[in-house]
Amino acid sequence: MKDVVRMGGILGIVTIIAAGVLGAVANVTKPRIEEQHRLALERALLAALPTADPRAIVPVKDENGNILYYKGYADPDTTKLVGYAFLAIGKGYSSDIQTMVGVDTTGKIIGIKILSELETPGLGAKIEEIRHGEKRPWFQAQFIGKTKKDLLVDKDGGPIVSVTGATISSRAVTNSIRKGLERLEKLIGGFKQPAQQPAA
Amino acid sequence: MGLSLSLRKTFKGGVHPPENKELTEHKPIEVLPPPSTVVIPVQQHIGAPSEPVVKAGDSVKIGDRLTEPTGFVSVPVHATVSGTVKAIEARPHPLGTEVLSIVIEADGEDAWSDAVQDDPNYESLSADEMRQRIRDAGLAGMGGAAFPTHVKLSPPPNKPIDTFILNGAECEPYLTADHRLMLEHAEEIVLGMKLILQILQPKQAFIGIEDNKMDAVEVMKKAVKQVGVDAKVVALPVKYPQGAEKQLIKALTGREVPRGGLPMDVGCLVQNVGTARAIYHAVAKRRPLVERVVTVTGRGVKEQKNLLVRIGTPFSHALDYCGGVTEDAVKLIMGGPMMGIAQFNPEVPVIKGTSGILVLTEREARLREPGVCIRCGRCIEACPMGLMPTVLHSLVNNKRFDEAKEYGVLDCIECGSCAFVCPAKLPLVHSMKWGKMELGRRMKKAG
Amino acid sequence: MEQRMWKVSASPHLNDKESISKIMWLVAASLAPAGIGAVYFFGAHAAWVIFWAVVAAVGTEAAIQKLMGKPVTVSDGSAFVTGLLLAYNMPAESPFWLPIIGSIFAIGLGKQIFGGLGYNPMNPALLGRAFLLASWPTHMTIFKTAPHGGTISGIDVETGATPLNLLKLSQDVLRQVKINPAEVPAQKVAEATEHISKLYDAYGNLFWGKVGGCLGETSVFLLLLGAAFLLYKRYIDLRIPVSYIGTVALLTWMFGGTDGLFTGNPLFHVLAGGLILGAFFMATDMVTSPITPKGQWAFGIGCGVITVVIRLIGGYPEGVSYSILLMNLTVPLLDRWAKPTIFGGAAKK
Amino acid sequence: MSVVGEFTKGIYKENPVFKQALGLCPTLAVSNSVQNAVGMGVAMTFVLVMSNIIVSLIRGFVPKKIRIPIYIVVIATFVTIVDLSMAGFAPALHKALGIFVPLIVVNCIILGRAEAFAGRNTVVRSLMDGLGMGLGFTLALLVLATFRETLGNGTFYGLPVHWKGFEPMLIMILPPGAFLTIGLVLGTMNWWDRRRA
Repeated sequence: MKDVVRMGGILGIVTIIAAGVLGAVANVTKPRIEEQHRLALERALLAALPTADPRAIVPVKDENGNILYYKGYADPDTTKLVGYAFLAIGKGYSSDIQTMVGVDTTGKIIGIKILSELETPGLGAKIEEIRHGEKRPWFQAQFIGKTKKDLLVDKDGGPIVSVTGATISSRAVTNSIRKGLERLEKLIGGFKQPAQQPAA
Repeated sequence: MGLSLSLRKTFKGGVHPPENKELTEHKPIEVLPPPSTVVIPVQQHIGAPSEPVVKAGDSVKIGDRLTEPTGFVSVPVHATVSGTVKAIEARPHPLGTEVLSIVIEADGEDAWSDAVQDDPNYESLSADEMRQRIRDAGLAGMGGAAFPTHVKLSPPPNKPIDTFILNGAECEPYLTADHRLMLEHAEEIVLGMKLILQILQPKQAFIGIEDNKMDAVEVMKKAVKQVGVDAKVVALPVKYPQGAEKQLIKALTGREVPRGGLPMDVGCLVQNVGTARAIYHAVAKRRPLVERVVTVTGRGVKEQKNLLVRIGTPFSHALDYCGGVTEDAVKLIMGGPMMGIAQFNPEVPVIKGTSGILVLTEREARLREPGVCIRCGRCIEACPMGLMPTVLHSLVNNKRFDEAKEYGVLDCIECGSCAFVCPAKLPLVHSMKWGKMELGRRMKKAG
Repeated sequence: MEQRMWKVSASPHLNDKESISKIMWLVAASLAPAGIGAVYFFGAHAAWVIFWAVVAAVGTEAAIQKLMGKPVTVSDGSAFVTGLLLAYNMPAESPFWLPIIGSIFAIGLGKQIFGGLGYNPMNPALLGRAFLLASWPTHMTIFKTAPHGGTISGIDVETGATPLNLLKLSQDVLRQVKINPAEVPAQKVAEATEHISKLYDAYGNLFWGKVGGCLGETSVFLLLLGAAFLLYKRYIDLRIPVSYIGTVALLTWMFGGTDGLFTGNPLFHVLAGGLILGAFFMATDMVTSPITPKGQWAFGIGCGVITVVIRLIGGYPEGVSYSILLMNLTVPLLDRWAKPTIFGGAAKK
Repeated sequence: MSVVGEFTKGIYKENPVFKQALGLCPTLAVSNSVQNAVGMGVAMTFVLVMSNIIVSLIRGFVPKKIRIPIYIVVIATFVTIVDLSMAGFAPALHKALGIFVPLIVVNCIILGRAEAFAGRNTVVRSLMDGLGMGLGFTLALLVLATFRETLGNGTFYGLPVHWKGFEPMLIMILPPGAFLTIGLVLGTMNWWDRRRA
């Protein structure tokens, strides 16, 4: 019995020390980690809304505080709305693929950035492949300028060229973006008609 | 033909080696003049060796008893020429190693012992008296296994024999000794069979002959009618090993001898045609087993013949009589090509179980280096015992004897079908023999 | 009698004329019609793929055996057959290095590393194919060459797909319509329906070989010609092919349709893809299939089940190679399970 | 064995991956690129050295019966430190290594060295052992990753190293490629050792 108490005590002491150390480390790294997350999000938002002022991208939240989408303005005073950004999540082959997508006020995609994916290297992961000599991932670049009706992969009869051997990943990205766009459209009550075709 | 063949009773597995019987099947049995010296091993049967009762210098006549059996499962040997006992010493034996043998120098008179006399009243002898005469004649199965005949004819009372089978299948390729014997001595064979039936009193009797010997089937049918024996002559499809006891019983009666059992476990008893004739000689003429028909054949012999040979005659003597061997002869075998035993020394003597002397040329023997198993499964299809030879082969060669036993290595009848069909030319039978030997040794050790 | 060295060996002293090399070369010969057909259908490029695969297979075997100080046994024909089968499992327009690397892998890591002929647990040619498929999926799954003599109304090559691939895509569309009609454009549905009906009418193309696909798998007729020869020579028997093809037919009939049970097209599934090639020439590979008759039945059924699962549920349109490879691994177990009954039944106590 | 010997043994003679066949799971998982290999190697070495030191320090008063839980607590502490620091200071690497950083906890190399070495040796020796083993692990990862990344992706440390027309051998950066590579490397090493012996 005495033995058990002694051993328990030692174990307790070791655990307490470990907990203390970890607490200290967490204290130091927590702001850094949050900063990293924030930076990643910011980078994604900037990529999604390239025409917006970095300081003027504001989240739109629902009553529970969940972010629904972002509004991007061209000036720090948030008067000139250039577009919206939203996070699209699609079920890929081996992970949830999170994509930050930006559209202009007419619903045309103006920027896209995949935030996280854990697809098969060499196959599904090619949705982030940057071809030699290019700056942006070729798969994602296809989406620029597309509207809702174009968001179908080639296998489903659409214009988006899927990654060879990775239809599932390609489809996941494409469909999640289309659905996100539809949701956004509902939330904001419809996009503006494109300028070239004035409303009837 | 195809339909009738498939409807006929047979056993599972088996192979169709080239028969090569045409070399000798039309050659009548010739009497081989006795050699100047015969070598008679004291053990030519399965069981305890017999003990010499003569000594060097004794003079003997044909049929004089040379040894006394040392137990129930043991038979004596007899002089096969008249002459003088020159030596009693170890001599090469066709089953390998050296065995104590009685060497007799022939005096050329070829005189028979006085004890060899016809007995006109032999049919009234009791079963026991017949068995005694059979034993005194030194009879051991002449099909090859050489099990003492009187033992086989004494089934225990709890294992009644209801079926007797006379084995004239002669499924070994090349060999025609039994075939010729049936053609030329059908009556004596059937008379011998009659005696066996008298001893055993079975309910039914068959004579099984492969249908490549239809002439023998006819002759035997006639002889059966003439002698007045209640036996059915059955022509069996040609398939090796049709003549193996268990396969023959299966083909004729549909019964399967249980694993590790004997034919008497299913009420059957099988005897070779040569043995039947020798039984007739032993009982009716009190004539011991001193000679037998041997097929001297193979393309390595200049003239293939069927010979009546005295026991103890060196192989070389018989071969010389057949014109010697050819230049390209590479293999000398006692018995048939499937189960026979390769000989190193042509001076070994003919023994009671010698059904053939086979000399193969290089082309016939097709000697090839063994390759590796490609798991083609042909051996499994060929095995008449339902074993997996290639599995046993690797188990034995990895010394996993207990597993080999589980996989049935002890059930192997060493018929050679597996090794015959093996495209890799693996020495499968050799492995089986090794496995059986090793397991036997272990069992002995364990007591 | 003169002194002579008699050769002594264990019985039997006769043996069959069959030998490993005879078997292997005749298997190669039985594959010849399909090879000639491939050259006819796909042109000279197919001949080059076959040539490079065979040369690399034989060369690798010889080189490894030489390096390991073992006797060189390429003349037994087994490496030749491996090269041939690998080539038959590749698109006709493969670049020359693809069959070479595939053969090197097949022989080196599929066969010699295990000890050479007789010791490889899996079919080396299929292992080579699996390796290539994992390494260069684009090269292994894109079929650009239209077979000489026509295709299934042009649709299979126009889209660069094999009939099975096309079927899978079209059926995917039809299934998706059922789940979520709004997501699929009507024109797409019409196209899928048309493709399926065209495919199901194309038995003639599938049988004679006028379809896209791996170079050796397209002509059922030519493959059966070779298979008939092997059956006649008794180098293969019907247990594995019958149970394999039968299982595929049954399961695709039951589950292969989009309108519920028993609406599939079993004949299409049997004729399309590599099933005939696989069932007669690769699943029957002696070294890697069971040796026991009962085991062979089970092996064929297992191959069939896995093939259908891959074709209907899995990510690939075709499942023959993987099903055979997977079943290869079960062979020791199957053989242990399927021990034949020993003559005389249970051991006497 | 000399103190230096304690260090060098981990590099080849007692290489944790190739000779002791420990920690194969992370080895197979993260050796698909050189960058991952270096990151994992550094993280592992840090945890190994620190846990070896601590285990060696406290070996005097740790009761035998509860040594394993205590080792685990020690190891887990350092792994969490690494995980948090990496997330804070090297987010890209943290993302790439994914689940394998937290899984260092159950990496048998660390527990194995704590149990087999640090628990019965002095602090200095344990430190050297941890360094050697960590270096050995890193080297093993590097060897595998070099093969896999160059063949499977045509790059080395993310930089393209291939001729024109080279088509990467995808299988090499997929899990089967890891098994193939480690098998071939092990085979070559055994062959080499046998030849020298």
